[in-house]
Amino acid sequence: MSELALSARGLMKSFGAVVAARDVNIEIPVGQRVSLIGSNGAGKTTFVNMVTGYLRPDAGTIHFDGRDIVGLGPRRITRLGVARSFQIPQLALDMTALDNMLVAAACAEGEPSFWQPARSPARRSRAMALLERFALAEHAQRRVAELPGGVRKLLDIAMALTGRPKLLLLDEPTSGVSVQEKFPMMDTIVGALAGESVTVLFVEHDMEIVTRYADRVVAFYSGEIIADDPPEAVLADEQVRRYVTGDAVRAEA
Amino acid sequence: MKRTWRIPKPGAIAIAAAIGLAAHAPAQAQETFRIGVVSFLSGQAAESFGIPAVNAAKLLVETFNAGQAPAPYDKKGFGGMTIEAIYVDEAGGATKQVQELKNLYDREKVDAVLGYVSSGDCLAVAPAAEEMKRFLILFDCGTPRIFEERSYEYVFRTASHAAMDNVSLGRYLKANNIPVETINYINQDYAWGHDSQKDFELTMKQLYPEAKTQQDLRPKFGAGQYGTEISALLSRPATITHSSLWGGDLQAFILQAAPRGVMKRSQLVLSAADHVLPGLGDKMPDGVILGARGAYGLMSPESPLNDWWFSLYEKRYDVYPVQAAYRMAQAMLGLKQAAEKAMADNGGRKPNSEQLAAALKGSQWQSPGGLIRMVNGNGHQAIQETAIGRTKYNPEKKRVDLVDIMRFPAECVNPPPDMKSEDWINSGFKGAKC
Amino acid sequence: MHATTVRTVLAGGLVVALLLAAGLAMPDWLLFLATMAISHGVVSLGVVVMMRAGVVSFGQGFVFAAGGYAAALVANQWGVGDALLLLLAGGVAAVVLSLPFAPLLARYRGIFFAMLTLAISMVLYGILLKSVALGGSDGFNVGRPTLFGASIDGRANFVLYGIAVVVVGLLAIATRIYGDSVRGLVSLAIRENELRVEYLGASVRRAIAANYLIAAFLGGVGGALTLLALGHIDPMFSYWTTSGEFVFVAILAGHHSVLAVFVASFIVEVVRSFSNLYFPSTWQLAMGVFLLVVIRFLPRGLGSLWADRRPRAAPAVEAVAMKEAVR
Amino acid sequence: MLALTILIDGVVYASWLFIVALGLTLVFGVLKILNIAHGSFYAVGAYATASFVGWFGALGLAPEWSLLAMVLAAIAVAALLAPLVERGLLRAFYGRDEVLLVLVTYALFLILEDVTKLIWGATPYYVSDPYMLFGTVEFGLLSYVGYDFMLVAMAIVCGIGVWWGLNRTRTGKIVLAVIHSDEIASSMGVNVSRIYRFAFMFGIFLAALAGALTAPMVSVQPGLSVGVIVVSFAVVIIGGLGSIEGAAIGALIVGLARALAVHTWPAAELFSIYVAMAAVLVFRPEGLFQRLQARKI
Repeated sequence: MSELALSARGLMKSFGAVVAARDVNIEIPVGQRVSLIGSNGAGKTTFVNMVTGYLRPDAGTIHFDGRDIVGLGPRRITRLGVARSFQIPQLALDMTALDNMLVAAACAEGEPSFWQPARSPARRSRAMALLERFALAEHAQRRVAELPGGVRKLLDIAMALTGRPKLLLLDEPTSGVSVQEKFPMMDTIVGALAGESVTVLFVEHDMEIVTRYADRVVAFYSGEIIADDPPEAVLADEQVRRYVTGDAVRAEA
Repeated sequence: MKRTWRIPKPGAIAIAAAIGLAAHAPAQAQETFRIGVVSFLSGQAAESFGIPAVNAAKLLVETFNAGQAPAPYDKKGFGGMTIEAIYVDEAGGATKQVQELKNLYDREKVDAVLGYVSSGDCLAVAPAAEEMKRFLILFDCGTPRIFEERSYEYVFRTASHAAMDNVSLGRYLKANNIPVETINYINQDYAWGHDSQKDFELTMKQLYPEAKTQQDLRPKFGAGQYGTEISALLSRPATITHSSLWGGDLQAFILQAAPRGVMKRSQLVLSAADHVLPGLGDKMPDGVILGARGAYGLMSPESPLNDWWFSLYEKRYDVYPVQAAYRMAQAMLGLKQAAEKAMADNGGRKPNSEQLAAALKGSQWQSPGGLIRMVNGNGHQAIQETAIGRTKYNPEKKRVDLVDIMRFPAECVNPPPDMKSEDWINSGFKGAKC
Repeated sequence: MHATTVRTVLAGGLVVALLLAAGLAMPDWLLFLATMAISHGVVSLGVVVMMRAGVVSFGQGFVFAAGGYAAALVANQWGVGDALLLLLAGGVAAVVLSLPFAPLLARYRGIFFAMLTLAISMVLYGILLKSVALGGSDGFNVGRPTLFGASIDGRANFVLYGIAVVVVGLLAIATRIYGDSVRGLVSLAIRENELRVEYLGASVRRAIAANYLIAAFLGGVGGALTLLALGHIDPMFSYWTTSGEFVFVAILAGHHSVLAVFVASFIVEVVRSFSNLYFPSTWQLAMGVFLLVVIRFLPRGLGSLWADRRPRAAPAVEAVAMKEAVR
Repeated sequence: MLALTILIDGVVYASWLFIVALGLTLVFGVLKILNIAHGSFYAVGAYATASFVGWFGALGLAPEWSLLAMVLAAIAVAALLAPLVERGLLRAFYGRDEVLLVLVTYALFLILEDVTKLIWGATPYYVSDPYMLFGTVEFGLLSYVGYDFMLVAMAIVCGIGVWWGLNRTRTGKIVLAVIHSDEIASSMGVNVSRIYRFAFMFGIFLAALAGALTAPMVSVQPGLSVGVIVVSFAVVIIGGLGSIEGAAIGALIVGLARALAVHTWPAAELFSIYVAMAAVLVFRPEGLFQRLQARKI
């Protein structure tokens, strides 16, 4: 078995009475593209938040690159090579798309320089290149506040990718995107990722997306993993049908 | 303020101002004498000092220009020159005051500036005027430091500094052989309060070596609420309670202290309090010993000049003049005499700052509050007589009278020219003539 | 050196040269007013540096006073007369005094940052008020500085103005370079979306602490400069109304242009000075109305008139929503 | 004995502080405005009281009536000024940055400083008759003025009244909803701007009432407002902005801290407030009673 990008063991997390993670165990080899599914409140985003250091698990370990990252904050974890996108894109609304990308590049520098110009031609072209990979070049000079939701989602992911992460977590990349847009959008994302040797973990409700883009699917139900196999197998799974997809579809509708 | 409607256009103000000064600056070179008068028109010190002083100035400018002041001050304006006054608010801190002072001299082309109640402002503006070699009269501020720390050519103070106030208080107690075993203090927590407390404590060390200090309370300036301090004063009553509170703070303190019997349990002595009497009226308990920072208001000496001033001011503002008004008056009279003397020496032409300074230096003149003599600070710091009295409410006149008034000649309560006030007090008032 | 940097330096140098030339033609009162505008403006520039990262200090009086008193003491106690040394002393002292607070304050945002900075400045105010050795509330005076060992008497007003223009000019250029820098951009992003910045791997607290210290240096120099021009210092330097005026100028200028800060500062000095003289008993009213008019009709500050190319800010709702997400 | 004195003095001062701070914290809770001009409304309240008590006196009414005069004065100030300021000025700035709004109210403070001077002039007003209405209370060496304890009562009444109004009345519940989140509230069909108007007017009423209750203990004259601003800020910051119980605790902390300082170490009185404030903020960044919003991403 190839080396692991991420391995979580015995993760526990509960908010008061609500259990968001009960003994979660996952091992993700480098380069795999894994989809996390499950109805709302099943524990997908909680898992993402624990991996990215937003939440601290009550118990259990999370190893990234063979290093235990439990207790590290988002910043430290990001610096180790874990990047994420957000369900609600987290952008600088009052800046242009290009500036957002430049911000991402600036932050990626760790101790940013006090005098090197942030908008130097070199940086701009690097940022533009990435924007083009996400088909965002035309929006480069527009203020984010004026951009449509789908474009914001892509920008959000493009920024996450700027730091050349080893592991990328996408929180519902297609949520709030129209049915016609979602496949082109996923194609754009996958296309953009093609070049990188990055392990991808994406939370998704839409089973068509999952079957088409995931190598492997992990199904959550009330904080527990109820299935962890290739898409077909998982979607065929009895429990999954009962607890996830069925509900999920209705929940989405 | 009829002009307030113009305010929404600050740009317009600036322009109008610019035009205005372009228009008048050169014109009145000869026939008018421009003075800048600076005092508090807003903030805590406005009611008690700033506005009475400015009122006095306005009244005197009118009277002088009309030539209606009694001899020897009966020449029109200053030796024939019409007086033109500009009034500036002293509120806003020393930085602003230095800036405004420079504006007055350079932009408004005033020939002299009179003003400043706050010691901090005085310390700040004095060096500025000196450096600009322009004539400046400090009319009120208290700190002795001004002429004790350095000497000036162009800066004068036409009133005694604050040491006099507390020395005379102590002497009053001694002269009326009022026994003092213990002393409570309540003074504002800033330089005025600190200095007054120190001066009085040192004075008492000389006059009542065995008196002990009990409470030394330091409410912050503008506190307004004195309940806690009053409890502290009551829980350890002393034979006397000394305070240099003034204005709103003093009024609030008295309003809150009287009902709780502070004045019954302890003899209250106030170093600068006459200005609150007209307002407080019957709310001021009888028997409080207080000074006015000079022989002012109800303690002013009998003289035709004083009768004229007292009634002139009372008629105009239907309240009798108190310390700030008197101090402004003695400054204006001193300036008038100096200006006219300098003018004469200058062949009837308008004197410059040097000539004004030369004329005022070491001079003396009669004022409503008595004879003012510029003998200290190398002829730049005035000394004057002062008086202390006791409050007694007068139901017929519906006002607080001052009784048992005792006068102290200038040399009795002011340090000699060659001594710093603090050393003088510690030396047991060396060379004091009482 | 990078092209933008070169452009900034040249533009800045040009402005400095023009101001120096203009100074030769100014009457003394205007020279002094301008010197004050510059020495106060550089403090507000510090506020702007913090504003770019979304926090506003209502306590810049703290560093202003720290710098002023430090310079004053160095001058009086150690007999150091050289203006430039005194300015440096002021800036350094302010930074040193701010150092312990930087990590603490970096944890706070919005109104709490403002109020905590205010509390710090007021405590200093209290200490100064009580320190008899420093003249208490009356403060104390400092003689004229020298320049490179030479006395400046005679042309004092112009020389001090010149020093202000050159020194502050350099600081302004440096600030502008910082604003355009990688870190400067991170600051701007923090103002917009703190959370994302952390998730992109940059430290928000370190950025805010750094800005606070930069502002401290600027404020310290401003305080020292004011002292030199004034020759006097007192605790009012640290009073909350003083701090309030620095914030006012910063808001008036907006965070899009460094030059705007000094334009704003100058306008305020002029308005204050004239309204004070022409409406002696209603100048506060004049200032208040002026303030409101500016905030109302120049929401993004003077700088937005020329430096800010972008359309209006995002609707408030969105901004609020983002703030929520950030919490 | 000393401890008891400190307690009484502290509580009396705290009651005064609480009445001053209550309106401030309420206005912040609802409109998210830290109102520097609160001090000015306090001053205007005091001036209005001076006028009202004067008129009542002119009508030959007994001093007892002056208490009514105070309340009427406060109501008048709120009824006249609040709509003017809220509709005419603040509304234009809603949704803008908190700190910017502080500056707006600072401008308002400057303006009101001069306006009060233009209306009432600079000569002091005295309305001390009410101060003696409740006689004095002998207490060992000390004697207190009954009015002080009336203040304590007023503070309790105001506190409980506001608390009851918020938690037990329909309008109050709506106000609480707006305090929690004006967006959600408006999405639920609440007329937020009406609530704003109402809350602001009530806040001004409390400020003016505080001024009215203080007027008898002081001489009403320029500069009254500045004194209360910073101190009442300290109180609400300590208590947690927008929290009633916080304002109460904050007032007690500041009041007792000050009383302790005055009785045991007078020189430290000046610092007591800021030290208390800084100390609280260091350990409770959001103040004692501030609920931290849940982070959501």
